[in-house]
Amino acid sequence: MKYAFFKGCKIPYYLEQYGTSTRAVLKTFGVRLIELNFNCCGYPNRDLHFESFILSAARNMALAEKKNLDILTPCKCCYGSLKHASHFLHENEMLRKDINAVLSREGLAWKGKSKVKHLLTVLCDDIGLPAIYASIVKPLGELTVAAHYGCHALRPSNIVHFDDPLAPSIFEDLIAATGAKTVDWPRRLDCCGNPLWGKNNAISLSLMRTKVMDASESGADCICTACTYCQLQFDQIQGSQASAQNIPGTMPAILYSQLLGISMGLPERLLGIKRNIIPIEKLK
Amino acid sequence: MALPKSHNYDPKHVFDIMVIGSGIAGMAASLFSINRKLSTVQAGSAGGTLFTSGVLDLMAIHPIEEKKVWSNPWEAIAALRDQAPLHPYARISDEDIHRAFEEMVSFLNSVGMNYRFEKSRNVRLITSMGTIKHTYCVPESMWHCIKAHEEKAPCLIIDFNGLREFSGRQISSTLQNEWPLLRSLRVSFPGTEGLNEVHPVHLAQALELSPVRESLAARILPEIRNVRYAGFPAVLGIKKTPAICAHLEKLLGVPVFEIPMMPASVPGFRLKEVFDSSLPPKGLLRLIDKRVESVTRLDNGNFILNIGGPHQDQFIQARGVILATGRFLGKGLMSDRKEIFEPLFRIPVWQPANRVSWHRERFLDPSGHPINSAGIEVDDSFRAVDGTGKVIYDNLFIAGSILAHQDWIRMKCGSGLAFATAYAAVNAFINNFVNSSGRVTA
Amino acid sequence: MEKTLLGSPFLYALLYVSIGISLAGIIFRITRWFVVDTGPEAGLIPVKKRAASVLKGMASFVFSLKILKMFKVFIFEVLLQSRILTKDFIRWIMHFCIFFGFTMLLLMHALDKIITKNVFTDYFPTIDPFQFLRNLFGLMVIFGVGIAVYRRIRSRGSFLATRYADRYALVILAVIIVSGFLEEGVKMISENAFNRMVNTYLYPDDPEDVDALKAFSSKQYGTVFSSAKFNTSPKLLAKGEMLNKQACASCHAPAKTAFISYPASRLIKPFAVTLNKTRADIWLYYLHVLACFIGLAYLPFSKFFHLIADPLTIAVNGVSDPRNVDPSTALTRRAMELDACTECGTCSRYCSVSPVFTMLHNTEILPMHKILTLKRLSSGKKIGNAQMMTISEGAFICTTCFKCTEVCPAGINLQDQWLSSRELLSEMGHPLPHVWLKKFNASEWSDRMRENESTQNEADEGIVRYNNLTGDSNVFALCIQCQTCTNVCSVVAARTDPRDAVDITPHKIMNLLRLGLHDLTLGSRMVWDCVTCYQCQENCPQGIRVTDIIYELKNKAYAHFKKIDRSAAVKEDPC
Amino acid sequence: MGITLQTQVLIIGGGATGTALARDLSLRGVQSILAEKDDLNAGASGSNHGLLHSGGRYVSNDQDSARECKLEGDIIKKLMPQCVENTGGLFVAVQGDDERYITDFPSYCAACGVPCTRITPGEARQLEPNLSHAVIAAYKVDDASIDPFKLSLLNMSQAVSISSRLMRRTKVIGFDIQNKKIARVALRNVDTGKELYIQADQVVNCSGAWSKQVCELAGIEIKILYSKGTLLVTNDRINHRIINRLRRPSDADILVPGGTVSIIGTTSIQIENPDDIHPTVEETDMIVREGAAMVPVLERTRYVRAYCGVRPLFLGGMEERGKDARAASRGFAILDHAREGVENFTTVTGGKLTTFRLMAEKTADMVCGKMGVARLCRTRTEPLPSTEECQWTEPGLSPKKWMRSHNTDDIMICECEMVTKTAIDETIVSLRNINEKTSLTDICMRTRIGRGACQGAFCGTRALAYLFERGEHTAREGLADIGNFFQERWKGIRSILWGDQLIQAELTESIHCGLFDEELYSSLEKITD
Repeated sequence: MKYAFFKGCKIPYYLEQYGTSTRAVLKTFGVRLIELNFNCCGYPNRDLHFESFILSAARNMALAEKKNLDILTPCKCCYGSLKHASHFLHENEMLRKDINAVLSREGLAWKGKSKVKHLLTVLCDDIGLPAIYASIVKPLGELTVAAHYGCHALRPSNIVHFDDPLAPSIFEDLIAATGAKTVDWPRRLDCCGNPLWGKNNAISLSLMRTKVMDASESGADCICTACTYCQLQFDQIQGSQASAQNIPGTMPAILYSQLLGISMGLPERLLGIKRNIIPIEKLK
Repeated sequence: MALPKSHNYDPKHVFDIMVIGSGIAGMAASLFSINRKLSTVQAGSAGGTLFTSGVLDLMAIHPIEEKKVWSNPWEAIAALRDQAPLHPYARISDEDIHRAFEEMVSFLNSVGMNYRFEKSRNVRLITSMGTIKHTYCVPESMWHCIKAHEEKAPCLIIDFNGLREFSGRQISSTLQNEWPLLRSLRVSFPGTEGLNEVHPVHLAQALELSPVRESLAARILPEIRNVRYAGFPAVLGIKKTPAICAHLEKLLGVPVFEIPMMPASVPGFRLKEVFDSSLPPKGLLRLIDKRVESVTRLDNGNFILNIGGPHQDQFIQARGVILATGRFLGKGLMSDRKEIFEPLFRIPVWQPANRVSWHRERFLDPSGHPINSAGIEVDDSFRAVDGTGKVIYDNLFIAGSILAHQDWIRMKCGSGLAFATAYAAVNAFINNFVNSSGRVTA
Repeated sequence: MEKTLLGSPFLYALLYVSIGISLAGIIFRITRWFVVDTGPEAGLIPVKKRAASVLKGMASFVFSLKILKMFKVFIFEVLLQSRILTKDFIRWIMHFCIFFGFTMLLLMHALDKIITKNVFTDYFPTIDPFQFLRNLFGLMVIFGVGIAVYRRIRSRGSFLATRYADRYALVILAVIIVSGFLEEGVKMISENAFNRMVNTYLYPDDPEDVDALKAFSSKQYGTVFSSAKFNTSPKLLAKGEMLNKQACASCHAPAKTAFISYPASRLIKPFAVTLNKTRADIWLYYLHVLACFIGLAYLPFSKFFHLIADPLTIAVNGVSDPRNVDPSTALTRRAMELDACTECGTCSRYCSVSPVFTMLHNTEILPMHKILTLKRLSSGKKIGNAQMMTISEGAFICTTCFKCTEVCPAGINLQDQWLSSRELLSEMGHPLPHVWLKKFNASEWSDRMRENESTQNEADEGIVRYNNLTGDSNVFALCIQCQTCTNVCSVVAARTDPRDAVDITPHKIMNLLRLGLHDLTLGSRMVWDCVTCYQCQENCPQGIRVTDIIYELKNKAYAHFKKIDRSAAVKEDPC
Repeated sequence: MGITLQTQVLIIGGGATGTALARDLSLRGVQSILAEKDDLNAGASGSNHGLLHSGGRYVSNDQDSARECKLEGDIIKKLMPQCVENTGGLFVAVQGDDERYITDFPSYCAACGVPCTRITPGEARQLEPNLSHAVIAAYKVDDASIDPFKLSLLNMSQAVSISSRLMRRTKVIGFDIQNKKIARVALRNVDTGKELYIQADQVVNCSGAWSKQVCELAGIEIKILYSKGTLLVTNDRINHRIINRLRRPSDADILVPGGTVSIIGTTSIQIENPDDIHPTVEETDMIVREGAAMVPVLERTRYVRAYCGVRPLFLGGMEERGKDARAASRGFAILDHAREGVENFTTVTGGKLTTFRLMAEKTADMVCGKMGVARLCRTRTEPLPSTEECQWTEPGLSPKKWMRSHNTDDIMICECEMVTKTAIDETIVSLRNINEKTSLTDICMRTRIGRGACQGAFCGTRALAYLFERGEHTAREGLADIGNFFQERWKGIRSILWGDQLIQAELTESIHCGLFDEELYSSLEKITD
């Protein structure tokens, strides 16, 4: 299997471990990840300027198309953004024309050929649960995990086609493979709050804290994420806040690629567990 | 066998039943058919059950123009059978209706949404309007409300600043003659102090966190003194209602209950939540927010349904279809200035002669509006029939409020009708298409 | 006479003057690194402290193992410029030719008295290999300059802006080298030069000797004689060759090895007589030397300053972690980095948000232009409000993806530049839109829009081109007031401040749209605090695209509001 | 037997004319009581287009009215701007309309001094994108839209503030006539049934469509033609200017933008009895069909309401004109019943909203003449003062104020029209000033609660809860009140229930009957009209 690896903007500087752990995990399943000269997925600019958002996304997809590759992204915001863009481009012919006119200057074109997939979808559908079960060497029996779905991959379902938007199960299925237990927590489909970080921190934090509280009341040891932004929110931001105002009862967050990596017995060096701010006691 | 997932089901799979509609009837039909090991797919909008009050009617009023209230629903149904033989209930036996109810309620209880009813008795439930609603089966969290009302016990109704749809004072004042010991108390919900408006679902979600419950109880406790019950607007949690009630009762030392309020309200969200989260794991494939765009029928009778998703139309093949798309609100029926029509299969709709006779001149006219009895006519196995009584498709079944010759609003038979007809439809499908060995025949 | 020429006190004076200027300039610019404001820390840390912490840093560094790493960095990244090599081969060739060729000329030719002579005792500029190498290095520089000019002509545009500094640098290089070659060429054909040397080195015992040598040298070196009244018999030539061996060959390699100057001399031969008359050899020499002096004197104020700033930057950042920046030295380092930028445009070419630039045409989005702006900011120039808004737009559209930092040939920690400049901008009252929008509430914004109505329509046009959800009543007229959207909105649920709560909710947006009060939605908290989780849209029983509507409102609001001067006061709507 | 009140003038009927008369008189220092059997503007004054005619509509068939309209229109725009939205208007003809009329129109206008300028169909569509492509001719005129409720409320409130008194829900049941004079008038409160008497020097009958009945009480015969007009309200505003069909006045040929909605109408159906009228399905369909010829979107758009009123058309000495209601003059008549032998009794009838002030002025002149009061009219020159509590009928005002004031404890009661509790509070106060109790229907008329898409299903519930919180209601009153409120709303929506609005109605019924069982309490409401 071969994918164009769409890291997104935050991984290189803020969350290297997501990149490395994803590569490591997929490598063991014989997946090749090709890096192209991608640009921003467009999501951050959708607030301000529609066409900029579309062009950014379209250019990425066009790059992948040129190489006849499907796109794999570990970030749910990038996933959602690319999905939205291709939806709008499909829908709106005038938009398609205009965007392709711009792309053609670099000898690119968006035809909608290459698919956009999220890490979880690739693991669950392309690689398949059986293969994953087979790869587990050190099941995480004692760990209870709250799966945090992340909004932009899940909704609106008729555009992102990720899973049942009201009763998704893909994440729990994948976590179960690692041997860890999952909890059903009321807020599992809610927003992590990161989209408002730096814009309205009060709300951003209160969204995060409610989720954290809910997760711990529901008996989880940690939150598991599969999105760059969600992880940043639950780990780095929660961590820094906790240390800044020494709030007790912080809930650690781990990336699914890390969780899976551990249970597959991959070396710490690649998984970068130590880079996570809030440590998970049970994994020590 | 791996359950079909909405993100990777096999498009070539031929389903036994496709349920169209995600209201109470649609959910019931889906439940019954997966309980019977039929491979089932359901399409419908996300908000199907949002507007349900959460209480489950069976049958309370007949004939409506006389406002005759029956304390025993089964007697009401019996009366209905011989006075209104076209009413869907007239095609189903009491046993089946009861089984349908049982099956649904036990499912709800099994997923932690406890309901309560007495076999042959309608209950009188207080509403936020201060009126008495006649119904059959209510959430456990509302049961004490009925008791308290029967006993006319000293009772305190708590309401919240900013919860505009619910006034404890309105209830106690409206009921003052028949229930003098009913008092009301207004407090600020923890964390919403000074907010000019709060929304029921948000309160319900907040109450799922124990610290919130504790600080709320602390605000009420001083007023509890000698009351024997504490009533709340129906906001006591969405997923953990029983636990929340228990916790509050522990904190307050008196039984607590909920009072149903104006939709879209929390009980509706609860049902939605339950169906949304509990049916897919049982094997239901749900295609959310995907209207069925068009239908074609193969020679072998199977339906091919085109599920509208932008630019990736999905095609689902099913041996039978249960149409439970509801009435106008559910888009099962549509109307223009001239007529009422069924948009999907374009099957004939029984309806009043013309728009003039759709509605009566008085909104609250006891005899109800003729348009509410419009709908699809069916035979005894709930297959749609045309004007001459001829079955249109032998594998197209109709369930729920879209059926003709019933006024669920006025008769208070909505949920019962939904369950019973869904139950009958599923069984009819089995009787007609599943042979003794349990294999589905094409 | 050659002596007097070189050693002319006039030239020496010039030389020292230019060296003086150059040194002063360098010192001046380096000291500025400790003074200018390049980040939010500015003002907190006094200049003294800045200097001190830099020294401390250097000291602690010298005595650490990092010194080894530094060595590696110096070889590969500074001398071999591996950072360029990996990104752009042509550019590397160009840069390396100029850099290497010029350095060698400097060492071997310009400083021959000081360096070459002491290394090679038998050094003489006109014998091989020196004559050959000089030509070779010269050629390298010219070649490099050639590529540079070609690149700049070819790839014009926003990624590679050519300004005065670049032209100047190339011109001065070209002048130095070309004048050098010509001077050499002219000398070859110069009769005066011949006579001078004959007078100095030949002790003729036979009057025929001079003629013989003339004959030979005109054949051998192409010297041109005004009065050629000697017959070039083979005998005479042979004699000339012999004499040449005795007197000249020891210091004069055959001219052909000067493989640039020699052909050059052939070219100018036709004008030899005039050139000789006008003593071209001398004024070309002056030109050559003066060009060098100018270059030298102007170095600190020209693009050439990167010769100093870049290696330092590469070295410093090569051994420090870009992720955790030491605030005490940050300001100084940033200042140095600003000087290190050669505006090569690599960063812009790799920029993650360049597509946004393509659409918004705001050059402040591109890293290279942002660095220039930072230079202006740090130099304390006054910048107008409108301009600041453009700058802030660019600064906050950047996604801090780290790409530019990774590719910068000068090793500038651009990431840190961006992060710090954002803080700076926020302090100056130009934070990101979501924040400055909150300066006013919805109805205050609507007042401002009314005053700027003129700008509105064309602002809208761009937005409604592709979809116009907010203008089409069929989109929101379906609303049946059930408030599901609001009930599932976690942002509304998270509101605790009563002031915030006196703001609209999703269903109120639908109603305001239906009531035709768009302008009341645009500046609302709800719209700008939306986390775009799509709960409302997913759950709307009427299938209204609530979140998409909110997105469109944000676009509209931004298009309008960024045109509005936020400092201006306005009249309230007398409703 | 009930109490007896004294006053100089008793005004019967609280429509535009009655309230304007009350104001006019009090400005002349004449004290008056206004008795209204229902509520202000309950009749034709409250159920019309809210159109301030430029006159263009009458230039062809009723020049006097046209001229009056022009003059009065200018006065009102100048003195009562708070009630007027100066939209401007268009007259458009579509294919098939009478070419002659199109070409003659300017000359008609000129004759009546009504300014009008011709524009091309293209320009017209520029101004009004929703106009049909079948438009073949268009003229610009100075029409404006006017808020009749605000108008009457403001007139009345100034009158009350000076010397007048308003008695709502008080019906005249008889005149006690002694030696050619009305000695006293007997009235009854329609809710309580209490009776009372009023002794007045002069009695003025401004009861519009009911003036015939009132006259009959005094044993006087007048000839009134009842013409019923029905109008439809759209869910959102679809035009900027008033759009008239350029043809001789006929059905459904005016589309008036009123704040956040548009109103299309009207019909003209002759009826025998002004009471108990409501829009019919047939009328609705006809209006939609006709209106769509001019503005096609009217075929698809969502309607939230239909309403109708009765135009009293005075036929004094013009029977020969036949019984065609449209042919009858829209001019007004002031009848001094001294002729019929009742000296202190005057009836003012006919007319139209645009000329309401003029009618009041002329009537006041006559009444004052009879009483020997020499003061001159002041309403022609003095601006109409605004008051807080009378502003809430303006669409979109409440949300603007709400968001401007940013007041943390102001609650929004009605979501569709975004009406806040402040509006309700002020209404309650204003009614208390005339010592009356507030009902949802009163609030609906004075604010915009219940006028939006949900037609009361949600806001009615919230408003009721709020009234209980304020202690305005106790016990079963609430249920009775909301029952009446819904019935009041129902009259207006029954005939437009299809498509989206039918969905809304089903939702309403499933909430209030399905969940709240309100129909079982329906006996509580009073059976109005």
